[in-house]
Amino acid sequence: MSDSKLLSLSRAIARFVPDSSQVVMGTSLETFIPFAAGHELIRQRKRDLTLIGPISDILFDQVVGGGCVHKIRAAWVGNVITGSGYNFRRAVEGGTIEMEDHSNLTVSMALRAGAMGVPFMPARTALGSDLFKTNTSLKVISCPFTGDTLAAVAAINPDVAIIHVQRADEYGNAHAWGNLGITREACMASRHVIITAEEIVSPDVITSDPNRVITPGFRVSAVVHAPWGAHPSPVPGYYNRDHQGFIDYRTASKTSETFADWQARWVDAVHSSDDYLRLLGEERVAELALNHHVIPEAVDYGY
Amino acid sequence: MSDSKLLSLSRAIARFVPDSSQVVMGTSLETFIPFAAGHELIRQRKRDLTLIGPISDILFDQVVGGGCVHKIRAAWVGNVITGSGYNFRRAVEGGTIEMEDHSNLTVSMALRAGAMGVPFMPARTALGSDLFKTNTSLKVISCPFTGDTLAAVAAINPDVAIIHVQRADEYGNAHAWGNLGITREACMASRHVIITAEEIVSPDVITSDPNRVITPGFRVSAVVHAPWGAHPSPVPGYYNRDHQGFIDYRTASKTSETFADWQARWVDAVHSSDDYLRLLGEERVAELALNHHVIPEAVDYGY
Amino acid sequence: MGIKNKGYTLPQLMVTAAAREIADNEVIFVGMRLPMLSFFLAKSTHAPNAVGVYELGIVRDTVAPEGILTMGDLPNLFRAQWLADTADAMGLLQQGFVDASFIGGAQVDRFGNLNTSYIGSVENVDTRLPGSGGACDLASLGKRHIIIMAHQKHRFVPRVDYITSPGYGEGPGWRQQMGLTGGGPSAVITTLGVLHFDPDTCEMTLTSVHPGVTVDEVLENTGWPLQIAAELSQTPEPTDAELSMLRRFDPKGYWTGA
Amino acid sequence: MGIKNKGYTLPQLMVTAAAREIADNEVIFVGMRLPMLSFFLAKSTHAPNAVGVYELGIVRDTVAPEGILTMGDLPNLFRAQWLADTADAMGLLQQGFVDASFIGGAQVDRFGNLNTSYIGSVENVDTRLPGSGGACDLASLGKRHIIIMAHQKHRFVPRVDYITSPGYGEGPGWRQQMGLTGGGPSAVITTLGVLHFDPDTCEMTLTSVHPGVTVDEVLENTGWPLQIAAELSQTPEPTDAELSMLRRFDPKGYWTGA
Repeated sequence: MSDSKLLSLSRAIARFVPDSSQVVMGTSLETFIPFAAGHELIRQRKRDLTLIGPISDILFDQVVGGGCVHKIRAAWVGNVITGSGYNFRRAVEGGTIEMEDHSNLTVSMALRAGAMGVPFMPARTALGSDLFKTNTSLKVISCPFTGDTLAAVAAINPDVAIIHVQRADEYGNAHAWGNLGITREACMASRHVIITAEEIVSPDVITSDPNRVITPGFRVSAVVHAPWGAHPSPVPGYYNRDHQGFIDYRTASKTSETFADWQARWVDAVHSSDDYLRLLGEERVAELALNHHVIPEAVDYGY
Repeated sequence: MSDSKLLSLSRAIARFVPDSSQVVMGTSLETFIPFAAGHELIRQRKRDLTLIGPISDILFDQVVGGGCVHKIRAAWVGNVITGSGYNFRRAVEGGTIEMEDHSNLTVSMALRAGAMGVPFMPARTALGSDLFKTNTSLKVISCPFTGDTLAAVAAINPDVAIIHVQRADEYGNAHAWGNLGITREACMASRHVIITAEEIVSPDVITSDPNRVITPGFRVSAVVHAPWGAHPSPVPGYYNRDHQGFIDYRTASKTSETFADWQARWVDAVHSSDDYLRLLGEERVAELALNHHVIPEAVDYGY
Repeated sequence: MGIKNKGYTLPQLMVTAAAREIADNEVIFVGMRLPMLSFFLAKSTHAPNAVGVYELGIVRDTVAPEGILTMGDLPNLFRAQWLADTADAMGLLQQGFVDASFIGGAQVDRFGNLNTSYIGSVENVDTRLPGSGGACDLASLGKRHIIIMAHQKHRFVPRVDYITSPGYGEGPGWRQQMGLTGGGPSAVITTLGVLHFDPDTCEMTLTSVHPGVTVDEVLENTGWPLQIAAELSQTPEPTDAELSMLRRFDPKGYWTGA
Repeated sequence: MGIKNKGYTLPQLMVTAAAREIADNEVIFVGMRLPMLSFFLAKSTHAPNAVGVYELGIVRDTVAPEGILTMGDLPNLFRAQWLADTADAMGLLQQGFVDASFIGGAQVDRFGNLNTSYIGSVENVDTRLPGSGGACDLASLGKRHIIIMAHQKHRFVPRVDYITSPGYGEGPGWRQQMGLTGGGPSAVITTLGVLHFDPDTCEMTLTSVHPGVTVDEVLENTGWPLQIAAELSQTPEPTDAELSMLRRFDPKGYWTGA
């Protein structure tokens, strides 16, 4: 067995996300968003990052607000239940970040191309749209067999994928259950993978169910114990979505000044998941607990 | 909830596999091979089938021996632990079947293209090989972004996928665990999907673990209860591989005459899984049982 | 807007009108916000066998057991039919297995092109909007899609500033010419009425106005000379049964409150 | 063949020689038959941190707990590190994460091209062999691959009848010209000796002969004038420890029996 990859959040981010990295995160769309890791990017004052993802919800807006971002390659940046991401708007309107406009399908195909080790993937989407104007990773091609007009999507191989999961062992083998979005291809396509996990478990727990593993451990660079690391987004089996967190963030991010206050309180003053939970308060944490349970029918992986 | 899709094996094959169908099966390579369904193709004297798959083990050899096959689009046809498939050899050497030579990667990409609704997928494999001579589904192309030389693999959309799994509900929702080979893309790419299952379970069992479902039930045309339906190949959680079955088949298939005897005994005389199990004998069935068990650590899909 | 004191809200009327665009047994690619409620309403009334596909990798043929605000809320994963990858959902869409979907927008034009990306120009951005998400894919690949949006003159423009989600482009034949294999917008549900697309000209055409809304009001809020259907009707009001369903799906009135 | 009564079989010698081609920490794409045993042997001796990738969708960093005959035998799924799709395994390969793999063959030529498809010609087939399986992918995409096969004149031919799995094609520069981004065969383990490829000429070169085998015997069984390394050695014999490991992995001697 190899050496342990267990690191603190700050060490994992310091080591595997240097300035100017291409970072893919928020790969399961509304679920499993790695907010704790995203906040660490802000705390460490990362600069010139390229953020890659499908819809991102408010995570990308926060990292933009933290001044860490040079470019975004994504399909959507905003606040799913309230609309605009205000830091993102200010940054694009002010010309301080570059944008590569994707759709959910093109960003998935870009990462699938990366995951499969090919320089592009074909799709039938976005033809006739202006995505071709603001995304040089898209080109119109003809099918060599049928002559059909297709969109070619150039591969993306991020420097690092940051993925939140339910549980992982210290060697990088991680279980995720729920909707998976573009997580599988993001892990496969990235040079490094940082796993943040609700729980660190023994390898026996992971090998008891190898179909739930999202990417093989040898491709993972760091494993971080990050309970509540996806709050306010939901994690199947652990906690529900905290809608109020998203609604409050909308108000907090309306101006640069109010965002600075938000960042001081919810990011810069937080140094551990205990800090974060204290800030959240017991009552709010309790409200997010699961009240209905479904435990899967057993299966057997024996011989 | 829609109508039940539960059919007997003979009705499912009669209805969804007409002569001249393009059939993908054996999609998990050495595991889950749908032998019971393949034997039904032979019993019903199907003609002019095109068989599609990765390595097929001895299943394709049997269906070729049964006189059902016009063309094969596959990476490998033989007997994994003994070598040649003799019916296949005789048929190709005698010029009675057409061959489209794939690699495991190209057949996966052909079905992934089908599954994604695009007419081709790019790969870096097989360049310089003679697969291009015996497979018109392959062309050399240049990447529109990098100029790299690539293999383009034309999409395959089979008429029907025949997939063996551990358990399914009557609406076509099926759980499979273990290695999955090219099963997911085969189901997604095919017009019809026939599921043969060790057990038919209530929908509640399936929805207790939606990550184990291999394709959504609305894409499935028929569900068949087929206990021991993959014997002599193994099914995780149900039975081990019966090596002797493969070794015996090697001997039995050496000549057309001995194969005819084999077919009479193991296919034509069998009309149910009970018949098949009687033929196998209790002792042999008992030897294939699992003696070591691994039950996965629980997860929760609640809210 | 003329529907005050009628016992329902404007969003409830719009959700109900959108739900009526779904037929039974259809496969629906379910988008966020009002479209999600429309799908739930259709499933619970006239389309019990409709199947919902969600871009984050969910297929389910039942309604979530509790009111939800995003498609990723855990009740929407609970006893789903399939939890998988975004690419799996998109594969169903791109293969042509999706009958209909719903898309919102900030700008729409007479040919149903939608903009949710840039107001102004790309070089000189007045307002940056969130972007496509899956909308461009739905507009490109579904058999048809239904647009839901506010009916205001600055939103209903002769030509959108940026095509995020292609409609009929510049008119008949454009989609085929671009390589889009089918589909296109079929209806627009607005805050003032319902519009459909003329099969010959591909132009948006007013087919019903909401209770209390006049045709002039619609024309004033549309940035081009709008076509009016010969048989113009009034948008049917939500029934009590529909309203009580909607209150179950949106118990706090987050989406459909007054 | 000269190794009778030495306390080991020829397959055991070959498997041991092949195992020595694996270094610790390498990612190995494990093929069927002897290659599987070579991987298990390497993992249990000098390469404990090697990771095995299997084309049917398995990654595991431990040896199966029981002797197996195919990579799909249930003990090889038991407590695997990852059970996934063939495309996932192939993605690792095509991205360049696989260090080495093993391939068998029916015909090989001086540049390491392998034929496992057609003897004779495609138009006029003498013998149809099973085909590529994953072999073409391994030969195309791995950083290097090791060939294991019987050393007979009708198998070691000047030019294979059909290239199933590309070696160095027609010599230096050919792989780059075809678009293959790296890799190529690094060694051939035969029933008579071990051969490596000359980095300049890409030609197969005899580097060791098995105990009791003469160089003349190798030359007689090779269909072209074979290059001989300046420092020709004898293939090291399996140690007792290696043999006892092998008996654990192949308890009935199915692959490595006399």
